[in-house]
Amino acid sequence: KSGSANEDIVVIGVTGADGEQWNVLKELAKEEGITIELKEFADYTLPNNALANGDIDLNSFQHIAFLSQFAEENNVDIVPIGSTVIAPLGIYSDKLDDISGIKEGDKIAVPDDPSNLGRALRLLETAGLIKLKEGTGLFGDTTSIEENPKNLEIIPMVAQQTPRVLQDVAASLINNGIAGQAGFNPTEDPIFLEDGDNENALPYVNVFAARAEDAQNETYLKIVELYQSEQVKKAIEEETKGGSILLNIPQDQLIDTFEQLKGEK
Amino acid sequence: MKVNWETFWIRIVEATGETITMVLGTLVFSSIVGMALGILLFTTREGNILENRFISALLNFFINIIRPIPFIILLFVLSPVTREVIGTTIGTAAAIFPMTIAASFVVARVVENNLISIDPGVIEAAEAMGASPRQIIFTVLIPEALGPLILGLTFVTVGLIDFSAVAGTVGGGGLGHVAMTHGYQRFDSSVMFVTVVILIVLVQLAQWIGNFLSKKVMRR
Amino acid sequence: MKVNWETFWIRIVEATGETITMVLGTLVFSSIVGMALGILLFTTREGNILENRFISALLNFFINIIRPIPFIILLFVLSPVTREVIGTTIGTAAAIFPMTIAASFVVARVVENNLISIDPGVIEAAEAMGASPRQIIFTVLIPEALGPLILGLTFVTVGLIDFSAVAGTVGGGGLGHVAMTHGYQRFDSSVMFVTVVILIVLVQLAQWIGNFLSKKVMRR
Amino acid sequence: MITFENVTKTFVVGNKKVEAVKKVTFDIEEGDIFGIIGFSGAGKSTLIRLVNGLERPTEGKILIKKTPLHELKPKQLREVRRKIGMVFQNFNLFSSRTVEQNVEYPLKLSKVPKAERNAKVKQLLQFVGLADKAKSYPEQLSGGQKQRVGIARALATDPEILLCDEATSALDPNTTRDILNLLQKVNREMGITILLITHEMQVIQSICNRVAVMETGEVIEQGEVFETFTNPQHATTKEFISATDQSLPSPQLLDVWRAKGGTTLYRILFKGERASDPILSTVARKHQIDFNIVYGSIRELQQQFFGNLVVSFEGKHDAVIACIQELKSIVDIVEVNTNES
Amino acid sequence: MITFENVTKTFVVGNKKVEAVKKVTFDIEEGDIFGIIGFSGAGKSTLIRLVNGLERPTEGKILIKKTPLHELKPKQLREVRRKIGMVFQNFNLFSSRTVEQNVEYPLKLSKVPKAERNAKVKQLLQFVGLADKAKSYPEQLSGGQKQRVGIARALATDPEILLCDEATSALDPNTTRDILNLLQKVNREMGITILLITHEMQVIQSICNRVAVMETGEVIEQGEVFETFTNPQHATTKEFISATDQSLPSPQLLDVWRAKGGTTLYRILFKGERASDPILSTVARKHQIDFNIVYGSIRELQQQFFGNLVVSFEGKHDAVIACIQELKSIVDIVEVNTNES
Ligand SMILES: Nc1ncnc2c1ncn2[C@@H]1O[C@H](COP(=O)(O)OP(=O)(O)OP(=O)(O)O)[C@@H](O)[C@H]1O
Ligand SMILES: Nc1ncnc2c1ncn2[C@@H]1O[C@H](COP(=O)(O)OP(=O)(O)OP(=O)(O)O)[C@@H](O)[C@H]1O
Ligand SMILES: [Mg+2]
Ligand SMILES: [Mg+2]
Repeated sequence: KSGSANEDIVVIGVTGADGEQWNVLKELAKEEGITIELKEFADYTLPNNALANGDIDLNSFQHIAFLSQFAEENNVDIVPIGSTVIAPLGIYSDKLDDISGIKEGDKIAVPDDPSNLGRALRLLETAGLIKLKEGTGLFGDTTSIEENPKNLEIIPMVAQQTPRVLQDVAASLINNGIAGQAGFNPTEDPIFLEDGDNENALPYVNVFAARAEDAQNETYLKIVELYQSEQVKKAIEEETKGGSILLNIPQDQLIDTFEQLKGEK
Repeated sequence: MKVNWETFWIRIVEATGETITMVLGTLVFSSIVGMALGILLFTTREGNILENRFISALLNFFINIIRPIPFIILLFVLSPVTREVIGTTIGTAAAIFPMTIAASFVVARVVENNLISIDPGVIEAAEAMGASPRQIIFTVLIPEALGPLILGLTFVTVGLIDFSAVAGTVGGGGLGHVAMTHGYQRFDSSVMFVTVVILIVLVQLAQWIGNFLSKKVMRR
Repeated sequence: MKVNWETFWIRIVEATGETITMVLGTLVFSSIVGMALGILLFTTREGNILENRFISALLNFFINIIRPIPFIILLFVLSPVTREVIGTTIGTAAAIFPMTIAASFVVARVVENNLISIDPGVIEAAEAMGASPRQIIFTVLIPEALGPLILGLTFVTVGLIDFSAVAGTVGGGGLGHVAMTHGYQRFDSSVMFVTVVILIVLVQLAQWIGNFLSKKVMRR
Repeated sequence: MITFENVTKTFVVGNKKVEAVKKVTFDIEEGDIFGIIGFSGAGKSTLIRLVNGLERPTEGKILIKKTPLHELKPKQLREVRRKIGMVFQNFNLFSSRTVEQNVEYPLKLSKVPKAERNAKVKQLLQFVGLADKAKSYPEQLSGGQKQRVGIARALATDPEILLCDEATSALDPNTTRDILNLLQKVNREMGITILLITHEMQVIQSICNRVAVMETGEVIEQGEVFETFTNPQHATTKEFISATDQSLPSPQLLDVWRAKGGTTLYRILFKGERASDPILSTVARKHQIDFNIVYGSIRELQQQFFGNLVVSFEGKHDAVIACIQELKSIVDIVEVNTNES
Repeated sequence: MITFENVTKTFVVGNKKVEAVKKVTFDIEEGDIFGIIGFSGAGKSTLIRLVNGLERPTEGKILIKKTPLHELKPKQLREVRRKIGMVFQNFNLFSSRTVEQNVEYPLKLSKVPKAERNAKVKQLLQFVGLADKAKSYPEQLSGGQKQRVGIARALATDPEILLCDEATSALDPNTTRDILNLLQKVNREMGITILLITHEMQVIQSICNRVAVMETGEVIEQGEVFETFTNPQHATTKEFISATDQSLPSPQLLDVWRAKGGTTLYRILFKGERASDPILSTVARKHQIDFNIVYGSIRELQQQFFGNLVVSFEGKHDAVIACIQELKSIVDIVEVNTNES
């Protein structure tokens, strides 16, 4: 029932972790005569494969960095067609008020999915806690650490687990979207926050992705447009308590960043 | 942020249906395949009716190759085959295929384990009457071990209900998946609670049926 | 994005150690708890030595409450208890606790399933000699079912190796976790391959030991 | 020692009821070797299993040393059971234990020290002729060997009561004789009360002092063995006795007898003191006739003689009539109908 | 029909070897009822299990209708087995099947139509006296009932060869007699060859035409039943025969005899035609002495008479001596040593 030829029904692969905004979007699309069907995944690889294979029409769960890497590694022709949100990564703690309070040998929980792990290590580097090896790309892992002066124990785990283990660690790196869902105040609670407006943050902008041949599909672009509506924005803000910020970045810029990242290792 | 129960209960009903579909589908297929494998495992054992060192070693090896592979990796590895067989790699039907593969090996071990306890004397009696291996399998091994086998399959079914949560990851949906994504990942304990309660009810039901049938068969 | 094998092999060695620790730790504790529960399940059945409808129904219900809960949710639900018992909820030791809880119930069923096949005559013989329920359990039930029990525990062990992958995602580490994060999620088939091969070797080893011991005990 | 008071045991099979034991009342005295005999399915095994509580009576009660079984607490019941040895009809050996470990098992339950256990096991295995099978497992034994392990195991703890359910059914006559002698010995020397089930009248005949005959759940006859054998009341009892003694030749043989022109046959019953008097020969000689023993036997029963002989008389017709007349006044003598036996 | 050629079967228990069957050579002819007797553990069950290939010989070969078993393909072996019925020593009933389903099982294997199966099962159950237990499961049966189901099952397909491993050991004499009569009937009417194991000489005596005696794996004696009974060569055979006939009174009884002042006892063996002649009485009368039959029996064996009697003579010393002298020339007569028996 899915497929690019079908104008009326659009199957979008999402992660169930995303919330209300999709219901709002569905309603909006209906008014435009578009039926959105959601396919929920709990995994980051399958939705791209499913898209490439035509099992779904669009997906929306990843940032440009991840998408570029996937496209590169798996040699599939998937491109970003519209931006959604960005959720800065924050360092949270229930013991410390300041990042400087981190001591020798402390435990730090970080997300274990490749893009967020690389990003988390970057943030720790920015915070001056560790130093990464020369040439570590967007997807570093714990073996990319060059210097760890405080001998921090960096423990990767499922992204949603990091807020849950705060009691057992000195600090957790939590994606603001998740933090909002977990009941934190993403604007005030982090003791250290990624700079969302920075040019460096562009790779971490989440996108709608489509097969390359569908890049200009009007129905799909309509959905991208609808996503930028006030109602959706409100739903996202409510869901993540402002942790995720809706961004409207032109498709050209997305593609540029995407192509550029594809070249990186 | 939390789900809106006014509309979400539909999703729960759907998910319950998906779970039941996945579990029953997988149960049916994996029982057949697993039974066959388990019987082969047992009958090719040393001193048994189809004694065959080679097949026995091969099966043992093969079964233990599949079982330890994390399910999601297995799913990934199998995806070309799944697409070939089912036509797609997402959705409930597509989840049943890899689940069946994985569950078959579990069933195989459970079946083997239960057949081992059959009194060798009755197998011998059937042999003495000129029963062929095929006849021994269907008229002796399965009926004689039926009670424990039903309990074993019930055990697997309960495991499958748990398992279906992982399979949900591939778009199969199901209660486990809802519990994970809408509950765990979105920090919504109401969803977690409701889905888990439904899961528990399903499992109790499955166990009750299993116990009932096995008791009937075993007369104790 | 691919790993650098020059340094990564250390992580693999570590992960292997973590997996073995988790599996063995869980195996030891869950065997003890599961054995006790399984024996209780069996002995409180109708017509059995400790026949007790109430305990039997309660146990059956309780065991089937825990099993269907997706492990990651169980982990979450148990986390306050884990913190109380282990002191933390992350790391290999902390993974063993919820794994033990989950695995115990699996072991309990496996044990029950194997005890059911014991010839009631020998239990009766022990009763006639004035053996107490405790004596019957330790001198009849366990020894008489030992062969199949060992195979059953082997089955659980193999399952645990797979299981440890899930436990790894919450900070337990282990090969499964490495396979998932560094292999699967990063499209690095070399990591997937290496970790899966090690997992398979571990499983074959466990199965080999299990088969060997059970064959020795059963003399067939 | 063991008292059955109006005991009934009913099994339910589907929606049918099987009354395995029906209103049974009797006593077994201390020191008895009490035999129970009956056709297959008569309820013997069920009856014996009631004694140590493996089956609970549907009605009535069982007293052991005056204590009603059903009033015992589990712990007390175990105490009682430790003093009751049992040989099972289908052996029920522990398949996970070797022969010696099987025999050792009840001693372990009673916490007998290791050295003593070893000695006892060795002695018992020696006795039942399985010393060389000590390390074998049950599935490596022949049927009779399994049965002997069961016997050794039941005797291990020197019980006060011994229940034997067809303890010699799988054994050859030599081994049977040895086992029966042993039972008699433990009964005499240690005062062990024995309750044994058998379908062989010879077994009862050779060691029991009292016997009960069961039929379809009921005890149809019971009493002293000698009394019962020599003066059976019930048809079934007679059948059992005659089956042992094969008191009549087969119809085929009688045909042969007649074909060869043999004369009328008479069956003479002897019992007690009578058997040892030369009655037959004295009377025959007196009447100047010969007699030919065609069939029958004189046996020993409770250390008395007992038997029946089928004889033909040869001599003048009148003399034979007179001889038979005289014999009738001394012993039981009946004509054998050679047309139908 | 069945030929054993130098067959040896060795079991390995730990590091010990058990030679269950040792270099056995013999033939069973078509139509035989061939009995195997021997002490417990002699190797009887192992021997019979070699016939249908449940055990494979370590050495030597077994031929059935001239075809060596070991050369048969699995499918051919199954064909052969379908024509061989077997009653197991420990029954081996299918616990998942009712009594009637157990008996029906081999008929199903042979694809007999349902109606025919039902009729056959009904008839067999009727015969073994279990018509009312048709719907019962094995665990609801008594020992003897189980054995009867095993017999019915083995007979269901009207096999050409019937192997019976102690098929009547758990049965009462009446049922045993019925079963033995049935075996004899199927043997006569349908020409079924029967190989039966027993530890009861009576069983052999009543239906077998040939017998083999086993001891520690070897066949120590074999031949026609009448020959073997009347002229046993081997000590073990003699023991079996005497055990059946209890040819001597027990020492206790002899003590009683002596205490009462009984005179010397003589044991006289009769066989064949001899048994039906009034030898004893004729000779005694001639010498004017009386005799007293103290013990012993005259039985039927293969439709001939056969027996031994223990007698005492009473009369003048010289006459007794003369009488014994004369008897010696006609029958076997030996003095019974009353000091040790
Ligand atoms: N599977 C086996 N493994 C080892 N030894 C065995 C096995 N089966 C039989 N034996 C041994 O072989 C010998 C012969 O056994 P078999 O069962 O043939 O005796 P049997 O003559 O049938 O005795 P019974 O009258 O007691 O049934 C015995 O000593 C027995 O212990
Ligand atoms: N558990 C049971 N369930 C149903 N019926 C039973 C059960 N046990 C015994 N019976 C029935 O009760 C009757 C008596 O059985 P029992 O075993 O006491 O006979 P038995 O005298 O020992 O016979 P045998 O000499 O054949 O061993 C039989 O008809 C039998 O079928
Ligand atoms: Mg019985
Ligand atoms: Mg035998």
